[in-house]
Amino acid sequence: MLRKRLLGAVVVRQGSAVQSFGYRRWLPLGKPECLVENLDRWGADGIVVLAIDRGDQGPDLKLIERLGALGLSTPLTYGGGLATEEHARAAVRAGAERLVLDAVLSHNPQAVGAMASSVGVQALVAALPLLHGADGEVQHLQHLKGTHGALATPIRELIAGEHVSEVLVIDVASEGEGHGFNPALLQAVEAETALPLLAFGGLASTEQIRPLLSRSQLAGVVVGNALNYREHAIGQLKAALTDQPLRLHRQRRSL
Amino acid sequence: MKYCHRCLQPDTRPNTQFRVNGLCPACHYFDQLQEVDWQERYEILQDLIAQFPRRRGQFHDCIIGVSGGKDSTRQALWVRDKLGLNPLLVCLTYPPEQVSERGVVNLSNLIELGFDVHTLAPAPDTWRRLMAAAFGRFTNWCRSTELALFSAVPRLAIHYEIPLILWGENPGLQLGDLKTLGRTGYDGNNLRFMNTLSGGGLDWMLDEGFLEQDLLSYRYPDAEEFDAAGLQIVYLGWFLGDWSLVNNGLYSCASGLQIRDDTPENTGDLYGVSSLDEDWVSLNQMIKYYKFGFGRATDYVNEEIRLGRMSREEGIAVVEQYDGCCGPHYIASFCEYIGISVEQFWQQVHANLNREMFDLEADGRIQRRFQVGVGL
Amino acid sequence: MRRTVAIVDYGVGNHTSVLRCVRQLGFRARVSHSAEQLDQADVLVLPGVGAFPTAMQHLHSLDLVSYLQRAAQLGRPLIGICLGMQLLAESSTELGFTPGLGVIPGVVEAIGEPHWHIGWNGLEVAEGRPLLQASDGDVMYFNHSYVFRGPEAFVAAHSRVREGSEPLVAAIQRGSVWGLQFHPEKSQGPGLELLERLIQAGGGH
Amino acid sequence: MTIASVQTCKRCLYTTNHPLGLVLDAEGICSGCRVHEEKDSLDWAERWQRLEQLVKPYRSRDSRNYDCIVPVSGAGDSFFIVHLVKERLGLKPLLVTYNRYYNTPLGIRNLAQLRRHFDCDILIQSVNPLSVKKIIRTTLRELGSFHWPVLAGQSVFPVQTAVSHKVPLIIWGAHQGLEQVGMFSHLHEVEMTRRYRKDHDLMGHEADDLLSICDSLTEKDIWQYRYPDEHRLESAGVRGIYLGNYVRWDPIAQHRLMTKTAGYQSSVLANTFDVYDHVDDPYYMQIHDFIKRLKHGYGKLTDHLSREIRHKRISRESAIRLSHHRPTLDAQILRLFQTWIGINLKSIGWILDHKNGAAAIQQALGSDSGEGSLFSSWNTVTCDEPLSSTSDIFLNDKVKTIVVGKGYP
Repeated sequence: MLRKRLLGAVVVRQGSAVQSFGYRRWLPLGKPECLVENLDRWGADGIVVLAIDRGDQGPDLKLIERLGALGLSTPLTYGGGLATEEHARAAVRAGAERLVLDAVLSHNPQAVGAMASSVGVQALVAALPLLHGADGEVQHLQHLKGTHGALATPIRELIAGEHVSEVLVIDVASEGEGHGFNPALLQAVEAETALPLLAFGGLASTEQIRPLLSRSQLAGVVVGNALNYREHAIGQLKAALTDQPLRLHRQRRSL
Repeated sequence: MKYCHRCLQPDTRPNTQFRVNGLCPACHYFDQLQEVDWQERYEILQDLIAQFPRRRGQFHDCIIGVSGGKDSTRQALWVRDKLGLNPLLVCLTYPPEQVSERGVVNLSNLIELGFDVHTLAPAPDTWRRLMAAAFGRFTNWCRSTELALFSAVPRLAIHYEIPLILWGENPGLQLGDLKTLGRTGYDGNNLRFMNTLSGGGLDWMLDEGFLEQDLLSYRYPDAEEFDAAGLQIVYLGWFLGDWSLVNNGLYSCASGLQIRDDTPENTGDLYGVSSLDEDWVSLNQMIKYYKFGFGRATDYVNEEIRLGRMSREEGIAVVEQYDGCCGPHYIASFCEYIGISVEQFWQQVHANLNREMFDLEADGRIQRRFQVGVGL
Repeated sequence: MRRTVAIVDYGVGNHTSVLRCVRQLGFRARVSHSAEQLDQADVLVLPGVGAFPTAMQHLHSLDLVSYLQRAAQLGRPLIGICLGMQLLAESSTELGFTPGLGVIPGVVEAIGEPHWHIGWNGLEVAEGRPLLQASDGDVMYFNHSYVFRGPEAFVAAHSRVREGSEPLVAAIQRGSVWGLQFHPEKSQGPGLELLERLIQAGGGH
Repeated sequence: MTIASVQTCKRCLYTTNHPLGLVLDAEGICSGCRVHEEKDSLDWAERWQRLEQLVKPYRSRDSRNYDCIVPVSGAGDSFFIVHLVKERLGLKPLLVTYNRYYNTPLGIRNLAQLRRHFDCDILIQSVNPLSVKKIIRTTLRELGSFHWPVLAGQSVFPVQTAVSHKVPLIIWGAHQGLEQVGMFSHLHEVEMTRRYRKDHDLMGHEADDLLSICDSLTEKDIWQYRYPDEHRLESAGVRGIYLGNYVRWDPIAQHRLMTKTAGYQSSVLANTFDVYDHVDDPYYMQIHDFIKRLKHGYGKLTDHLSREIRHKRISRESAIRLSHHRPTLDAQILRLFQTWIGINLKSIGWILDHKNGAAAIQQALGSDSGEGSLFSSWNTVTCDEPLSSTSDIFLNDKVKTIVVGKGYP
């Protein structure tokens, strides 16, 4: 049986790992390599590195290479600045297993197909930063433009047609605050696609994570800031979620 | 009171028993040593050590309890450089008020010789109050501190999972508890059954109102903990043919050991090479003398007589001169430390004076009634 | 003598993680596509990322197809990982029909429902696969939407998306040739242990 | 990597080049200053109660063990930490100290006083100096730092002791990432992590990262600096908490209190006005910090000034003036270090410069800039009471520093 995943997020800004609060406020954390290596040692089910200030600079290949050189034994997903097929190929060659696509979904949706033929659809994850509008409507935030509105048709087609393999649903309003993830956002995406979903934003405690895991379409949760406050934060969360279909970490035993 | 026919050991040492030929156990043991095949013993030790391989991730082979003094410096170097082991040295050290400057310099020297050293120092005020209580109860301030000294090494051995403990000479012999004599001359495991250490060791302190959690540094591991950790205490003295007070001093001084400046008139320490890390030992040796009729000079002299470096007659003169010596400045500083007056100190010592061996004059002077080397 | 592992480099994807992993396990490792270098290795590892047709195209252009086929015939230990496992099959229908290396009988097809097998899943090891037995029940990392289908005789382990759902082939074996659908190098402790055993046994049995 | 131009906080003296990382907000105020603002808005009485609740389950139930581990030295915040732990929380601590070998007589004296005043057991680790010197040769060459063993030892020996002694709670003072650059809010209640240690304390290099086939440094030299095995750490439930999350942390005020009530002693130091931090280490301000300032243009002085600006004891303008102080080196201390490590100064300078592609350090070490501390001016530019030395034994021994000492009287 496929296990639900507890993934660790590392948000990178100006080359350094930061705690991020609602994409507006940041606190410095350190070297992304150190955070990533740590999540690997802790036995996260996956590591998601999001370089949030790449804009049109393309992916941070140097960063991915440094992370790749760590010899991780945990799947590494990278997001940030991925706009073209060439970017995707270079990022995978540098060491990312999977790629998170964000701005390109809106700006250049046809590039997604070219990326898929190059690195495989299974490597592509669509990121949807969502807001819960005042009128109850779920809105899609476009960072580069700084605007938000309804989910555009090309994006809806991409996820409905499964031109990516998973959707990372981001609760923008809750991001970094640790007050929990708004399940209405998942509901809205579930109505659009049958793809497995990942939830990111506002998750800090097992009480917040448990109800999400019971949703059948949810493949995993992504935790960011809250992993930096305690030793073995992943293990501690998992230890309190033994009632859930999670994988338990085990270190290598020697032959 | 009888003296050994060869040396100047009286039979007043607690738990001693002279041989029928009139020799003390130490002289008897010395005679036996002349027949020992030291190469064989060295091989026994190597076989023994081979039974204690390192745990994974651990680079220490054994623990040696050290003070930084003559015995520990010699042992540490021999174990590392001759046996080729990597020992962890464990030092239970005195509080700032008691430890001597010389003691810390010697410990520094040991560290700078290239050893890993873990130093454990019990809480100073608790230490002081325990010492005062021990002096009040037993007229022996060491009663609390020696518990800490003996406990530190096995306790850390358990914590660090290093089961092999190398010790110098058999303290069971010193402490005179026959129960501590092991299966062989080198086995020190019976220490765990010694009543003054494990089990009831802390009882009198608890009686005095100390809390158990304040006595963690004094608690000897109980037999179950000791066995669960598979500890093995080995006395190195049994393997070293020239083990002696003076010889250890010679080895260690050549490796940087600093010895006493004060004279034997003040310390009773003939060559100034023992118990270097503190100075109130002189006062305890003096009290021992008043209780049993022999002091630290006797220990030195006995060794020298056995080794043929001194005649019995020369020895008698030395013992008469120095046994029981203790400079008044040590007594004063001790009294100040434990918070009593010098008068109170002497009152207590006088009350514990062995009246068969000594007369207490009206002016407070203590007169020896026995003749050194002859007896009463 | 430490075993030497050659990671077959056919110009697709990143080999650092497999390389680091093999070295971390204490083996000698190199990355190469030259026959001379590959010849010197005790064990060949065929990794894989991306789509089947592109991968085959690269193997052809580097003259590695016949090399790998011959290596398999000679009984040299060969371990295919993820897409590298699928390449061992006779063909795939990913993005159209493409012939594979044909080293192990079977074809690669879309999984069906659900479309994706992404994440961590337990292994059900088949009878008579002693090298894999210790990994029975271990949880490994998968990421694929195409799957191997072929004779049971070559299937070494299965996984199921849901309790009681149709089994998906997770590992195949024919002699000293092994295919692992999951990523042992990305599966932390259990994955590394399995890879260590396979390399140590030199493909073996 | 995105290279952003270096910016300075509008309130303190930190720049975005700070080695711990620093973020400026839209108003140009840095993350450190923002987090510092919490010190005046949080309900500290309530936070203290949280701490009391937090430590409750760690009290030894059978009195057969210590309640917690407290890492201490002969300087820093040790006195105040032990005061809080022992006298205010009523816990029974085991103090632990990593012997850095660069010990001043004053540091030894303060540590002795700490033990006596608070009546605590202490465990001191001395790693054999032969290995320590080997490690320094490697880190000097590879990282441009001779301070690595100190940083590594003092951050790991308490953790090893927690595991070996089965005392899972370690109590630290303030979290430097929080205090300096606002890495965390006090409300995050950040705890000790191996990640932070490696990332910041160890400059990204753990013990095993120092080993290389090409170097003569071996496992036997570095193993005592290894973090405990994950499994042992997790099963022992080891947890390191920071008092700064529960107490309004103000080092100057705390040191003044401890000087008054517990006999802590201070000393005028080179290159900073602070008379409390680093009085136990002859080389910290004189060599380590000196090199840091030449390399990064940043050092303890910037830390101290920024801290005091935030505590409103000095104006930003005065602080900027003081920050122009040119760091000085004491020739005697340099000779001491050179003798201990066995590398001459010219060689040390060349190694460091080669690492940095400059000739600044070689030159600076060569020019005996003598003594001099211009921080008499501190007392005239602040709105605060003067800072002064209460001891003159910082380095009274003219020939060598102390490995272990008596420290009393």
